[in-house]
Amino acid sequence: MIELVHKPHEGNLVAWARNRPDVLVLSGDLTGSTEIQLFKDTYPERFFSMGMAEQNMLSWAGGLAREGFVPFLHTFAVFLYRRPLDQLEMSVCYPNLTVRLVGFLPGLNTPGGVTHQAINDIGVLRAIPNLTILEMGDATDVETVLDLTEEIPGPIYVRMLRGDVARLFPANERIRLNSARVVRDGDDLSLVTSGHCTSEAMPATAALARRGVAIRHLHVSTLKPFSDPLVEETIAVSGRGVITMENHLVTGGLGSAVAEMMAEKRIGGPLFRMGIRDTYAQGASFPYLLRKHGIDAMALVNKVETILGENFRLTEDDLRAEAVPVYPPSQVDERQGSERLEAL
Amino acid sequence: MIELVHKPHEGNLVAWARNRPDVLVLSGDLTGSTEIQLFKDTYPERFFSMGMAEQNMLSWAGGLAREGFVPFLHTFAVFLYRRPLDQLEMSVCYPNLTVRLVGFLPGLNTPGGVTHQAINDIGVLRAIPNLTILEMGDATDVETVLDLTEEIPGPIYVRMLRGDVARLFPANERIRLNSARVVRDGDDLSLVTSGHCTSEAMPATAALARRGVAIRHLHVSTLKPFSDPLVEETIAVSGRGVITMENHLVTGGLGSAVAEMMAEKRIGGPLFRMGIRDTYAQGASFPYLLRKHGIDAMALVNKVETILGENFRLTEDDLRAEAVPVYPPSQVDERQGSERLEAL
Amino acid sequence: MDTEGNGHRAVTSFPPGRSNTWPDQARRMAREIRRRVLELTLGRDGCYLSQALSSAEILATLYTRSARLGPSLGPAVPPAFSGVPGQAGVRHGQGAAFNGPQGSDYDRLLISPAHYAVAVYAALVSSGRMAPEALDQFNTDGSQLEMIGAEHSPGFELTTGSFGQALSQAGGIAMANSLRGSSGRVFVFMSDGELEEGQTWEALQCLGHYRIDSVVVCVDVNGMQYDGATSEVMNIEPIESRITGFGGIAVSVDGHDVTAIERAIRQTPHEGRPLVILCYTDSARGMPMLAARKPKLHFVRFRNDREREQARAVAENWARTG
Amino acid sequence: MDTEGNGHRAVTSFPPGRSNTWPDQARRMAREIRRRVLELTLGRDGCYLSQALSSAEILATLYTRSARLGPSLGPAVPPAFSGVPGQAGVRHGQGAAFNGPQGSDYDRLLISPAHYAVAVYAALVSSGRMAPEALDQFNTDGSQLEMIGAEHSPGFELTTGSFGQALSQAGGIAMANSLRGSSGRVFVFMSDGELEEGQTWEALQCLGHYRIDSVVVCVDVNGMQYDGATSEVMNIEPIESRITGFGGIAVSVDGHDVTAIERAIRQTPHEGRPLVILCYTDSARGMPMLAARKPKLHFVRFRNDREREQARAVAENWARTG
Ligand SMILES: Cc1ncc(C[n+]2csc(CCOP(=O)(O)OP(=O)(O)O)c2C)c(N)n1
Ligand SMILES: Cc1ncc(C[n+]2csc(CCOP(=O)(O)OP(=O)(O)O)c2C)c(N)n1
Ligand SMILES: [Mg+2]
Ligand SMILES: [Mg+2]
Repeated sequence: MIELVHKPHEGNLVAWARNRPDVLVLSGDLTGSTEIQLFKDTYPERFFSMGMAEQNMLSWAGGLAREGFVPFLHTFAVFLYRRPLDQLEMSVCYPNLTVRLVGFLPGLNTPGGVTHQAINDIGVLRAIPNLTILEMGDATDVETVLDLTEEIPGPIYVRMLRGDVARLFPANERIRLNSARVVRDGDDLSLVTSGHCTSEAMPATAALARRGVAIRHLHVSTLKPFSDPLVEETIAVSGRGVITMENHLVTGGLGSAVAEMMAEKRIGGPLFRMGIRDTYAQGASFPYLLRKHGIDAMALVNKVETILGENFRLTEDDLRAEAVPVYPPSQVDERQGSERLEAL
Repeated sequence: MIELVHKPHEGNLVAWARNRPDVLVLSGDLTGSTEIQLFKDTYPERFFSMGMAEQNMLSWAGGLAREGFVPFLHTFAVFLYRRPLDQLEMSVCYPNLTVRLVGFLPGLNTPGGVTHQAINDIGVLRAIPNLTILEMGDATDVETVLDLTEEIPGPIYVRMLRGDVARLFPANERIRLNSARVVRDGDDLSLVTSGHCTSEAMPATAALARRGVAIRHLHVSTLKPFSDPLVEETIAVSGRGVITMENHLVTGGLGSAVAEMMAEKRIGGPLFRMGIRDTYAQGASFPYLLRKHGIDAMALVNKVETILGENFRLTEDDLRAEAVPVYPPSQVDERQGSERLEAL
Repeated sequence: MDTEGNGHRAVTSFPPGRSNTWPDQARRMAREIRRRVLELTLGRDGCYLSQALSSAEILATLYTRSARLGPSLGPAVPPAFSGVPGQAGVRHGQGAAFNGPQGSDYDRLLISPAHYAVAVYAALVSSGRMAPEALDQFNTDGSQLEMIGAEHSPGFELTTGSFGQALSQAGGIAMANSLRGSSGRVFVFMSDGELEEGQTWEALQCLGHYRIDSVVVCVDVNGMQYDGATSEVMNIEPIESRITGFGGIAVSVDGHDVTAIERAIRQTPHEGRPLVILCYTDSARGMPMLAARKPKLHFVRFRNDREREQARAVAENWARTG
Repeated sequence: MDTEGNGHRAVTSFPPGRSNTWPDQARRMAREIRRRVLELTLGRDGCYLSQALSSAEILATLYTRSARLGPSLGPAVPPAFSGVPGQAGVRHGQGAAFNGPQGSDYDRLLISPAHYAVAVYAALVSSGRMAPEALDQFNTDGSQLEMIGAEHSPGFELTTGSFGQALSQAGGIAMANSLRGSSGRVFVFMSDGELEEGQTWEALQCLGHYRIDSVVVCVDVNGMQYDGATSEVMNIEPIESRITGFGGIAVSVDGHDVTAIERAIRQTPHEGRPLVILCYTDSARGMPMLAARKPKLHFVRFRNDREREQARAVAENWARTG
């Protein structure tokens, strides 16, 4: 039974910032939706409301960072890289300032529709020099990422998770820069996942293992830099191929990063990229969209079947039986069903 | 002796728009620097000054396009994708509108320094659904691209050249969507170049040919979509490897597109990506920056030498002797030396 | 200008025998908007209710009287989402069909703050442009009635969930109208939080520069945004002088007074300038039980059975007096 | 506030025996700025000359009197460009060294429109912060004296060639100052074209919201931008009421009158609000031969020998009266 951690970022940020007086939080008028209300209540003098004016927020943060403060910007991911890209590049990334961008609602994981879906953030941001890109996949990632930021003087983008977050990895095995985690070993295929797709993939690989398919599965949390020897090695010994799976377009993100490594090192392959296939999406519940865009557990099973030319006759029930019981079943609808509204 | 065409876009646009009354031009306060003064003078009623307010310009263009007009936005490339990325995505690309973005000063080709260098435009824009990305490499590309746009109902980004532009390809062999041009044939190595790098590579491949190195060289002008069978075939028969060379970061642009194709198709390789290596640049003359960042003719020679483990003892003079004499020697300094100021 | 208002309105949803002066119709419509959104708030355990409470009269005035809109061209019950623009056969702006045909005889109505969608859907129902049962689709998987509306959503024409982009697009549409010699006006409904976005001012500046007076903006100045009161989160006052400085004509009205809104739109001279009606509103209007929660009313969920009962009583009362 | 001005100024470049009242110094500095940029315009066959002509007194007033700047910490002749921030040992904002040390006793001077760089470099020379021969590097490969200044360029601290971003950054710096209890002011030099960018208004709105009065903006209102007159390209007037509406205090002055600029900065009450000095200027000031080309003066190249001779005569005259 896997632990479910309630709002790991919220409390962690407050505890971590306690003895770090230079840490400031800037809010883009989404305080309640980005888990910084507690920070605001605890350190009101270090919390700054920037309203709905993201260009100004980004450049302003650059000014604060030039003076030695460490601003943590909290808003939805789309409002950190789309609205203020020029400011992010020229006021923050070019000068290589210690600014932390905490972006919520990764990929299709939002009730908000196309304007709120950060489906190309990694692609856009991997093309920006000086920026480090981290993506959270579980509660341990979230709880330990703030410590990791201290190793990185330049700007960092954190693709953040909120609400109840499953713990997939031991609480004491902290996230490390440019270091993937081994989720499962095997030599038939290699699988590299990031963010939510890691938990999506776990029941699929488990069910496939029962059918005799041994998959080496890595969870990647650093999208830039992307030079982890473990990833390279995993790709190199990839058996029948390498699958990448991400809550993002197939272009520009994890899949492209792996492709670059494969092509330059001439290792492994062929590559099968799972993700959103170069399209915008509608607004709907996360599970619905994951299924529609082919990045849920069953889609992974189908992909493996196609690659291997087999049919394992796995059903949704088989997958559910394997599923790390992240959510108490009774709560599944409550949490993810589109019937239950959440404020954004 | 290769023809040098003076401002091919300027006159072409005016001629092409004559019988297309729906074609409008929007200027981001850089009329003189983006070759639309003649359009303004010729069709004042179809020219709109949008001042220095790029966000508004992008969304405004979306409104015009919804009503059936075909706005051609002219400004520097950075001001089409960095300042107004959210507007480009939500007001133009999501609705798949017939808006044409004509972006000047590609890559390092600007006297303007880091804020004017569009070194990551292709990387950012390849992650945007519905958008077609074209890059101009010579005068024929420039002269025929407007016709090509008519085949594409959705939004198009054109990485444009200005001023005196060399004609590398016959004037009657027009640019085609998703179709590379064969510049040279050979089976020792494959080389794929785009934009200015094509003319940069030509003397290098010619000089190397004299040393017995046969390079298959493609000029690519469509960066998205990227599924040209000719490119695939060229990669597949790549001898000792595939080199990509672009006036852009190595991440996200041509090099990444080729990597994705290689990894997914498991063809060719290894891949050697020449381009700006994940860094911002200073302001200086184009030749100086090309040399500094290793994307000029000599850098290509050096790369080939490294791949083949040979030293061909080629000098700058050897390359100059091969050089398509694009610029009358006397004018070289005039045109590109940083001593001669140009307005931006 | 057609000062007699909209001859094409479908008002058949109003019981016969009731007063059919337009202000009465509009007030009934406002009540129905509130009721339907309140019912959804109860049924779905949370909704953008306060936005309906603050904007009901603005939307009702626009739909009933001020905007010349023809009869809906959309189906009474919208079909499932069919794809994003660019996919086979899918065109941009399909939600506009519910606002009727486009052309020189008609105005346009563009919704900017996309989280007001539920209020817009309710307005479509209460103006007979959509069947009441369509609201059952609201925010369900595969429906076009998304929680944050986009251009396929009924009553929408633009994709404006990233705020502050509609006014510029309206400018492009208005400019196109004038290039084509079309006389229709372009109404833009905005929220006050959107006034914080720099793009809003770029747009107004450009409308003023081109002397475009066919754009009429109605702002729901409910004085709040996600985090609380705009005055606390990021002050936007004095809005009137900001707008005047940027080339618009601003009029402040009681945003719950349909005749005041209508009059401001119809009577304010604004030749050569865009007209901006600042509708000052109360985000708990009609539901005093919510007043204590102001200005934190961005998303309303009732907290306990007592609240839910109270709310249900309000809805029933509105239904009776509807 | 130190109403006596800047005790740290290096004015040694001015010949002894001349009047040393600050206005006279400032006027001499303005003349020298014009002359040096004119000489570069002749030497390089083109330059951002009109910007020097319009802004000379503004920069001279800031450097001579209004901004408390310590002696330059930069070398008289800047070394070659050493790398972009993030590369080994390269830090952000290195060009600020030429404006002296930072800290509570000092003000900051931030340049926003980066194409004014040549005027800034000339101001550094004429205030003894940089050697005259440093200008030979201007816009040569490998030099920090880039045509469009960036944060490594002498006198610069921010990378602002994409316009409209400096004021927000100044806000962050000023907020940091106040968090640290530092009393230094933050001067921001802007161009009028930058007033068209939405971000400028987001920044002012935020400064007003946080009642930050340590930011003082001087705008060179030369009435023109790249394409021509702002009134034609994209109108920005009435600037004063735009600024007031967004929470600033605006004062309009003759931008060629050093005492008027200085007085406006020193005497205008602006408690709790950023102060914006609108310096109305003439982009051909001092060179009537250019007046006929207004408002198309964004980049000046002399057209023929006659013009070049005339210009040379102007430069020589300025050198004599320097
Ligand atoms: C550009 C942008 N930034 C942030 C958001 C997130 N957001 C959604 S609603 C909202 C509050 C906006 O204010 P307003 O529309 O006045 O809210 P209300 O009156 O409904 O509370 C914000 C910040 C957004 N949709 N778009
Ligand atoms: C965001 C942005 N858009 C466009 C440009 C290109 N540009 C450079 S100078 C200029 C004119 C700006 O007006 P202003 O600074 O007042 O010009 P001047 O008075 O010097 O003519 C423009 C549009 C830019 N540098 N930044
Ligand atoms: Mg509001
Ligand atoms: Mg100007």
